[in-house]
Amino acid sequence: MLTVESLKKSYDDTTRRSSRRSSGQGTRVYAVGGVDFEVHAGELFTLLGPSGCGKTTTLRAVAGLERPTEGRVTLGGTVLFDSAHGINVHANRRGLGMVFQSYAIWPHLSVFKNVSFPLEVMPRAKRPGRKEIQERVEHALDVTELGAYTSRPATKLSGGQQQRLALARALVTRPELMLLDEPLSNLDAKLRETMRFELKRLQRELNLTAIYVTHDQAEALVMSSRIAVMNKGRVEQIGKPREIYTKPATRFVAEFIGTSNFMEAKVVSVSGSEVRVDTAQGRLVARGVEVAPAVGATVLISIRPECVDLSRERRGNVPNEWAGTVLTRAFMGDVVDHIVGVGDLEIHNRSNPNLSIAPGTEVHFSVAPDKVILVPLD
Amino acid sequence: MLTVESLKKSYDDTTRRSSRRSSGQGTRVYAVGGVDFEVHAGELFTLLGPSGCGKTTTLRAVAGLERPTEGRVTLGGTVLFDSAHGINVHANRRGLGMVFQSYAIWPHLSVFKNVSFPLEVMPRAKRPGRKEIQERVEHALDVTELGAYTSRPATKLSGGQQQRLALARALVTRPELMLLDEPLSNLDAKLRETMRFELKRLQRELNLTAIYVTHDQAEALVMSSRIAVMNKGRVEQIGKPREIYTKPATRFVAEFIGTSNFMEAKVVSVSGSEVRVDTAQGRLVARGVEVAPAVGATVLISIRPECVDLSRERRGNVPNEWAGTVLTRAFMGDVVDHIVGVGDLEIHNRSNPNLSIAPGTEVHFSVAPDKVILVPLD
Amino acid sequence: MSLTSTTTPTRDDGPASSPGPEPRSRRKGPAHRLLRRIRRPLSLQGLLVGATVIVVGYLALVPLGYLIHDTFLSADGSGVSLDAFARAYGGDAHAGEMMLNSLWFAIGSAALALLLGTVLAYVQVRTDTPFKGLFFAASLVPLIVPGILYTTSWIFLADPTTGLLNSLLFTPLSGSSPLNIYSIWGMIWVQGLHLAPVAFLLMVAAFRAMDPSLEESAAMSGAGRLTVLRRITVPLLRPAMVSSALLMFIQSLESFEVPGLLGLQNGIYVFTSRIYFVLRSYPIDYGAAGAYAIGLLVIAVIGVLLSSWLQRSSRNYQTVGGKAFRPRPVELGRARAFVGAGVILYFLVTVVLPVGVLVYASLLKYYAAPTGETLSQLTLDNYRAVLTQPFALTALKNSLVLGVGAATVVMLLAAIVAWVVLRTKAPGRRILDLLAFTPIVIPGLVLGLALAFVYLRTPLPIYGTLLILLISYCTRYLPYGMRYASSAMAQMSPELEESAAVSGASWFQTFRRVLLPLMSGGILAGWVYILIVSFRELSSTILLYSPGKEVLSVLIWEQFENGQFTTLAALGVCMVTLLVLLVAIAYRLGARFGLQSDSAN
Amino acid sequence: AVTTSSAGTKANDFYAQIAGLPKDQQVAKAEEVARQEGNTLSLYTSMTSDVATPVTQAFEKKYGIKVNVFRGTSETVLQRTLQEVQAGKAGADALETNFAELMALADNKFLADFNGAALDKVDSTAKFPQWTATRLNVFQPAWNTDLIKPADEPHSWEDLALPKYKGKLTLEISDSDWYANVTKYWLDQGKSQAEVDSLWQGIAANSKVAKGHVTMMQFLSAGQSAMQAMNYTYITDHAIAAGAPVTHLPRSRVSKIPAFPRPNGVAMVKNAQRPASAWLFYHFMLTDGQKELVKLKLTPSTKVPGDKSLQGITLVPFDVEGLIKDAAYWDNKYDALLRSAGKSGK
Ligand SMILES: Nc1ncnc2c1ncn2[C@@H]1O[C@H](COP(=O)(O)OP(=O)(O)OP(=O)(O)O)[C@@H](O)[C@H]1O
Ligand SMILES: Nc1ncnc2c1ncn2[C@@H]1O[C@H](COP(=O)(O)OP(=O)(O)OP(=O)(O)O)[C@@H](O)[C@H]1O
Ligand SMILES: [Mg+2]
Ligand SMILES: [Mg+2]
Repeated sequence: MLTVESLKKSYDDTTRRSSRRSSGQGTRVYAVGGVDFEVHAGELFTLLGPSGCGKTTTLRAVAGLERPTEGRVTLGGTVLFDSAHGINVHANRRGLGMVFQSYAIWPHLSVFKNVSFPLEVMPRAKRPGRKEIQERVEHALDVTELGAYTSRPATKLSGGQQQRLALARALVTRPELMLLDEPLSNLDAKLRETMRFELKRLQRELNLTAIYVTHDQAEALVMSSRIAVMNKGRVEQIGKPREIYTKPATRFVAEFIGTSNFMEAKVVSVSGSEVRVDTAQGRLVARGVEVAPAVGATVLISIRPECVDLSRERRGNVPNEWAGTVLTRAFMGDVVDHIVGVGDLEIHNRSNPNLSIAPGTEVHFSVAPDKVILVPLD
Repeated sequence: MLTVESLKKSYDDTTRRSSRRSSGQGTRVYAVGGVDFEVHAGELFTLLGPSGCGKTTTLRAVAGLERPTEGRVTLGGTVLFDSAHGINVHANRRGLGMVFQSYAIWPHLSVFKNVSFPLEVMPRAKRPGRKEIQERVEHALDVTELGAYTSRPATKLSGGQQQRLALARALVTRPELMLLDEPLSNLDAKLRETMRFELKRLQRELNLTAIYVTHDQAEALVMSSRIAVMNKGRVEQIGKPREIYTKPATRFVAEFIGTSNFMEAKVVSVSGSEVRVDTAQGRLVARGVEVAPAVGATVLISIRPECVDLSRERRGNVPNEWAGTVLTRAFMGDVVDHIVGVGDLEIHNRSNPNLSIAPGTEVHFSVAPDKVILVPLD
Repeated sequence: MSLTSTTTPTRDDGPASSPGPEPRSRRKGPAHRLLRRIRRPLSLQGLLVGATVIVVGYLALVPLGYLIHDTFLSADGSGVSLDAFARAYGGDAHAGEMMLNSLWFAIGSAALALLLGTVLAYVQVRTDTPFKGLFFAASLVPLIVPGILYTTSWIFLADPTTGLLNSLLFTPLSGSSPLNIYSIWGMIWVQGLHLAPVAFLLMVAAFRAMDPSLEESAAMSGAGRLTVLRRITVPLLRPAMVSSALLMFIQSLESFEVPGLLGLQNGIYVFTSRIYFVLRSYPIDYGAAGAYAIGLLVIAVIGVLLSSWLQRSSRNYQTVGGKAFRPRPVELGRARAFVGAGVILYFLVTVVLPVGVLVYASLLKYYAAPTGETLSQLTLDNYRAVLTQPFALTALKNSLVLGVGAATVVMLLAAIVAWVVLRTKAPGRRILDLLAFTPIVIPGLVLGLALAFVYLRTPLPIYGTLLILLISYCTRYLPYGMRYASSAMAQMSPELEESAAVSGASWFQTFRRVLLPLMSGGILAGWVYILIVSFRELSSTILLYSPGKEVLSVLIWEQFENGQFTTLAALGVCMVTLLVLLVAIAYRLGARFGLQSDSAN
Repeated sequence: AVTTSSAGTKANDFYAQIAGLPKDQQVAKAEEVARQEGNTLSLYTSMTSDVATPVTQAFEKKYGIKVNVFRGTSETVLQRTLQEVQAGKAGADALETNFAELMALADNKFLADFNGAALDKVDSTAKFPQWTATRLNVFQPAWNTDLIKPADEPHSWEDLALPKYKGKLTLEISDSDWYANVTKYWLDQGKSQAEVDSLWQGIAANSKVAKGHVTMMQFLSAGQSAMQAMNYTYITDHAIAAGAPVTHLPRSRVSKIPAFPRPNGVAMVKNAQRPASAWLFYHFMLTDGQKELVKLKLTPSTKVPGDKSLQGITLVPFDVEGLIKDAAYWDNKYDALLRSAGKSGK
């Protein structure tokens, strides 16, 4: 549905002469430095990446709010932007909905008016009647739990309420493609879950497509059809949540998504999809490796904390079993984290709170061979 | 160190005549409706609550930015505000640091200048020298990973970078008491963890005290010394994280913090701290109940998803074992969630991803009796 | 209204307005509270704000008091009477008609000026239009050219029979001469163009201080450019628009230059023609003059109340929030060429044409339509005459000192008063706002008389010095400064000040380092405006200046009295050059601090 | 520019003293006292700098007295003097301005009597209590020679009402003093009030209204308008000197249109700080000053050899008293007339 091709954006010359297509200048710093992705209809496509990596810039370029330095953006067959042909469809003709990271609530309008605006400015032919507007706005406000504030000035809302207002405004027109820039960042877990649920529901019901920016990885993993992990203005990996999580393509992705225990290791033997490696702390077996490395190569081993199976006693009959000492323990509500020292190495473990081991205790832990992930060393 | 006593704030008449101490007017709506808490030196005290519950208002009242309708705020022996005596110390004399929910970055200053401002406006006697200012600002920027943007105009930062700038500005003076209003909401998990760590470190090193507002419960549970759970302008419970999580004082707290499975039940028998109850779906045993209810009373049972011990086979030898069917499964990275149907009841389970059961499967689950929590029905 | 209520804005009724040292203990007792009450105003903030309020109150009250005294005092000097109103408004069969003409003229010009100024400002700040530099200067020139010269230029251009536009352009093209400057439309056109810079300056500042994401979010909602403008941009800038409309409306009501030169020809009399006569005759009927001024005052007060009502009725115009933004120009895309052409056209019509006429006239011995003969006789004599005027240098220096001085003083006062009005809950702050607006209705001559009256009777060495002119200019331009400052402040979210306060900044530091720079757009605009208009203030100057302390406006007046119209044109050209230069420098310097300006160099 | 009231009484003492002296000793005495006063003079005048500067320079040269000049409109000269004198701080020693303002000051008893020998040469019509005319602004029609053919030149005020001037004439908005004089002149000529009114109606019907004599002259020079019912001859002369195709004299160089000379005069301020210098200036303006005015192509109030400003002009008396008494009456009548300008016949 939406195709973004080699999108680049540099803030260097701030559109002063941007209408002249200046290409390839030496020392430009790109906020977005060549991004390609495709979003399919009905998908919830997530952009994930560290602060400042260019997520907002990408969204804004898709929205038509920022003129990319280079690239091409196509929406369902229509070229929205093409630097090579000087095409640039104005934002209001792209038919998108957007939640701004800064909300961009209109301070002079009431809550209701903020949400009804997109309906009121529709072309006469499509514009719903007054009663329908009323209904749709009220529905959008109910969904975002703002029903009680309908006539309040928008500025007299709390931070989270404002954010929900921004969301309601983007939802009310049910646009084909929605651009959501951290739409839930200021909401508490409960509300976020509700909103997430509503978004998913709407998305499925109306077959909406959305590009979603979030910093919340759990959210990204739960909600997304696919995820693009960005770093420094580039896409590092695009894939289904589980893929991204379990088969990170680069060290960056592995590090960025969730926490992970990293170790460098040397490949000792390879047989089919089973690889044996040597780390400084001991030997590990990995199974289900898709691209087998060469024997003797150095690889990066990544083990997720929740794959570290901690127990007080040595079991013996399991592969990859090591011994260590609990260094710290952190209670996090539904999970508990332990850090286990093995030599100089600190292994991060995440367990069910049932298992709570005091620091200082000697422990054993194992890792299932299919949870030992080999990441290409880049 | 900081004491807040029966703090009330109504936005109704916008302090028009607020210098006249008007008390108890009938129909006023209070954004904060009588809040009491005490923050000890060196504590990280968290305000947690749903959007719009009055967290920001409370912080602003402590900061001296909002004139409370009623109440008293004392900081280390000094009365900062007292409606009864018309005392109201101006914000700039309270010696606090604050991160605003909306950042409140000065758009006319560079990144460096934004952070150096609080140092530069110190009274001459205390003001550090130019070189020290330079150092301290750079340090604060390094801590917040903004070192690369020192001389940029603050307007040219991404959303997350602006938020970190707000944090750096609050940190740079190392104030006795810091008020942090969702300071990390726009940061990715990795950065948030780093910032959290830095905050904790600074807090310990300098023995800072902080009031922290967050919507991220995991964050609240990990970081806080104590948590106050707010709802509709009132504090529902104050306690250590584990206390709040495992011994919620009210249904609201139980529902708000983490997810929980709730069931109404009738008390069948009480023996010591062991209570047997009957629910619509079957009998449950609870152990370690502190305040025993009367036999025959109706109570609310709360069971955390991670306390639901799921297995494919019936074990038989464990208490509180029920049977059900997996309805849905959601992968969330380091955990996996199942929803298990028992009659009309949906039991939410959270497990290690090792255990992943396809929807439709018949399963058995049990709950350890000390994980069955009785919440007073209010 | 009492002064005491306005001098204590710092009582602790708003969080931002409670300064001062605080007791560390909680001792009780009224004595203690009293002590605090006293000590608080003694803080720097208290002193500064208190002093400002007193100064502003004083500046406004002196002429107002003088005026009111003369208006309501009965003829025999005893008791109060309303005779003056009867004399002023009654007894003339044409009063109603004149009033209508005046209103029509004022509304028309204010509307035209507002429209032009806003569109120009929008194009200047918010689009990537070409020729921005040119544009900026162009937008200000009509303000800089003295009204009489600007009007005369237009007469030469659009006189129905001999106007150059008619005779050189339209008659050859269409065989008719459609332009008639001597009509209400001509008056509105000239006055509107002449005033447009007032709106332009104000709106440029307002547009700069506007988070573009507010407009972007509207575009994302599917609103077209015009809809965004109409539904979002314009309503958000309402404080600035209402302010400038108010200023221009009242200024048009008062002015007699354009109606005098253009209206009388066709028998279009406005109300000011009566004020004109009242102030020319002897003995001046102060009562009648005052009655007129009070009539204007009523309109002005209604205007101010309306504008503060518009801003108060639970509406919010804060376009600079806590999340930093950068003014981002809209890409015009294909429209860029058209807008560029429009810019050039506007430049041609409002600047090149009239200033061209002026330059042309300044090179002649007497004005005559351009022919081969006149063109061959161009001379620089007029410039020589201007530059060799005996007092030219002194006058220039004095005008500069006064202009810069008045602009600076007024903007500082206005910024502080705007703060009191908008950011505190001080009792009487609305009255203060009104008070600061009253000088706009006081005729210059009356202001001069009031000041002369007061300072002839005070022992301070003020009468006969430049200082009295400074006081007069500060009084006259206070209303303008106030509108510029308060509409700039209305756009600032208080959070930005709050974050400074929490950072430990005292009120003064917050004011100087956060508020002023954030408002710098509006402050600078007001500063430039005052600088420009103070160069041509004559009506109070000519009464109050002293020998040896001439200013430029006196020189201009003399040239005029001498009948040296072409020399006057030369002087006008010099002034335009000088002021354009000054303004350019001011903006260069202004860009160093304050909100980042866009790419308008 | 500030004096004390003791200076005021001193001034009056001096005025009394010098008035009592024989006329031939007055100048010497004044010069002597002026030296004591510091040889300076404060002059408030409505002469513009191109007039005031040469005149005061000549004065400075002659008596070695430095002159500080305040130049303003005649109204501001009046208002400023009034304000200062009322506050007991006379800033001006001498005044040179329009008759109406001087009359107002004289009425308020703010001026001092002058009885010097210089008055001897002055025509009685130019002498007034406490002030004396120094120069005259002469009222004449003016027209553009390109637009008004010699055959169409006006020869009397009455001519202005001729239909051939329809749409060609301009009236100035503040010329009620001219209106008053012409009206009285016509009545004195024996015309009935009705005749006079109908003449004015005719003039008004021919006319457009404008503001400012200088601006009008500019438009006249430019051919923007064809004729002005009245302008001051010195303004026309200025334009002629610049080469503009305008005139106030017919081709015959002799105008039969009665010219009303509106006087500007000189006066001494009663409580002046430097009365002797003021006296000398008064004296000077009626003697050598008159020659300076001639050099400047202005019309002096006395007969000065070489004065060509009145060539071809027939002066008739200007009604000072009537205008002072009935200013408001004439203003209103003239205003009413202007309202009908350009209207009838449409
Ligand atoms: N200026 C205001 N005028 C009127 N009501 C307000 C104003 N600001 C906040 N409120 C209301 O007061 C209540 C508490 O607001 P507050 O900002 O303290 O919430 P919060 O707990 O910080 O919420 P969030 O997590 O969404 O930021 C909310 O219901 C809000 O709508
Ligand atoms: N207006 C601007 N001018 C110059 N640089 C900018 C501007 N806006 C953003 N940048 C820079 O471009 C990069 C990408 O910014 P962007 O806003 O796209 O980040 P982001 O991924 O949305 O980050 P965040 O999660 O913090 O919001 C950042 O390094 C930022 O500093
Ligand atoms: Mg972003
Ligand atoms: Mg909040």
